[in-house]
Amino acid sequence: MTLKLVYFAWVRERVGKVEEEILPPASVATVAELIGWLAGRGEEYAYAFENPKVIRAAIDRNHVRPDSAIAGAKEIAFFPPMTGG
Amino acid sequence: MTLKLVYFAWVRERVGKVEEEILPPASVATVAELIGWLAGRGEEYAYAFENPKVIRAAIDRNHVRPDSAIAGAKEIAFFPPMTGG
Amino acid sequence: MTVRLQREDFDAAAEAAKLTHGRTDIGAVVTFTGICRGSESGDPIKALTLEHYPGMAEAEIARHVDDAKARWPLLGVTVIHRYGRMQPGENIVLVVTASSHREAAFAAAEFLMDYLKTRAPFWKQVEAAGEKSWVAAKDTDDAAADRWSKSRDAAE
Amino acid sequence: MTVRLQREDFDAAAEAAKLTHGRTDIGAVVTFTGICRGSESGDPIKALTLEHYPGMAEAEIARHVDDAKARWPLLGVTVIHRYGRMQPGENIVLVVTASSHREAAFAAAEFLMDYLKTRAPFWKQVEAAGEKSWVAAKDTDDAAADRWSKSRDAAE
Repeated sequence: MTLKLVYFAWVRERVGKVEEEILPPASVATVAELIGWLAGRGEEYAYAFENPKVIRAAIDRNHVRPDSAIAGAKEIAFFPPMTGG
Repeated sequence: MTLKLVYFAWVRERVGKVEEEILPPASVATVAELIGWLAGRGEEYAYAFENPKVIRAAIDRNHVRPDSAIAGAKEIAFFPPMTGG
Repeated sequence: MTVRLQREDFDAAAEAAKLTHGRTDIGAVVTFTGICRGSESGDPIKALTLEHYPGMAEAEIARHVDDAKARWPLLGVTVIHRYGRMQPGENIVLVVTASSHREAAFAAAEFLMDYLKTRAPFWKQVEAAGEKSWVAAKDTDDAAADRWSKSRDAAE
Repeated sequence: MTVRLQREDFDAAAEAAKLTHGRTDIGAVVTFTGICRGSESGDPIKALTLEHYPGMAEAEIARHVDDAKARWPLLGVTVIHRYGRMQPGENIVLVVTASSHREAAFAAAEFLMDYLKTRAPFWKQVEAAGEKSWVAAKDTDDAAADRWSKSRDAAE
């Protein structure tokens, strides 16, 4: 099943895309595993996800942790720690 | 030496005066003693100062405690606990 | 620093604008507006009359603004307290604090409001159902004001 | 409750007036205005660009306003967060809280600002000396936001 990924701030700049549709292998079950899989997709992804600790994620617009399951997700967002206000 | 007394809120209403000049006896040395002396000056004073615990005082526009000396004071104010804001 | 006691209403937005006008070092502005409510302890009220100690009130507030400026890195403070008769819905008091960051602006505004509620020489009288009565001081306000002296002691 | 994300500037006074208009149950209004400063960590900046996650930002803020309303007896809350490019001196964010008493209004405004600084999906990019860089999250902001979950745990 395809999954929509969206990127913000420097994650977006490093990946070089605002969003994309992907089809991860069935073995990728969690957010952390998805990050690991994405990092192997090329130089720009390796750069964007070089330090998974500073990557925040949201599944269908809710903050999630690295060990959250991605099953059933329609949209997953990756971004740096928030700096609003 | 005469001393100016000023009253606020219900202390003013009970005493029935906004301010007055008094000449307390030399034996009256502290704010608490002045309150005690005032309470003996008549019904309205007895009523105003019936509960010294809820009376606040200021000497020359600075908050003071009951045991503060009144020597050198020009203006002493008596009032209930403040309810501004 | 602006400290004013007045009968007239104030314009909170205009006062805040005066603090920030032409500056780019201010990152946070907090305004607190205290308003006359239509009921006091559940009973409807017709009006509030604020009495104050002229001369002392202004000096005391200014001293506390200085105290706030010594505690927090403030870039501007305005305190306006009205006196006289006010009806429900009318403004009573305004505190505006400006700083580079929000922590100082929030803390100073709360500190000044806690002070104004408990130590500034003002007294509120309520008119309700034809009767006038003086508002009693609240223990919760005293406790709120006390927390600042505690934190100061702890810091010393 | 009003939650708005917009490019345009906002009018803090008009937003506060909307909350209080025609009511006499509100005794305290706190407004917090966050402003773009002319320097960041000591270096002069030319402009700030705020990126956000459309759809998520509005829903997340609304959820936190609901949370604030569950914690404190609020009579009105307005949150407006701008996005896009802003120059020093321009408004970034507005939080207005209204309550019968000051404690709730102050606490809720601080809670919402701590949240907006750390958990709302916004990212600040700074333009300085021709270079653009993303603002790093501050540990102090995280600590400020964390205190609310601690106090909640303690209350449970």
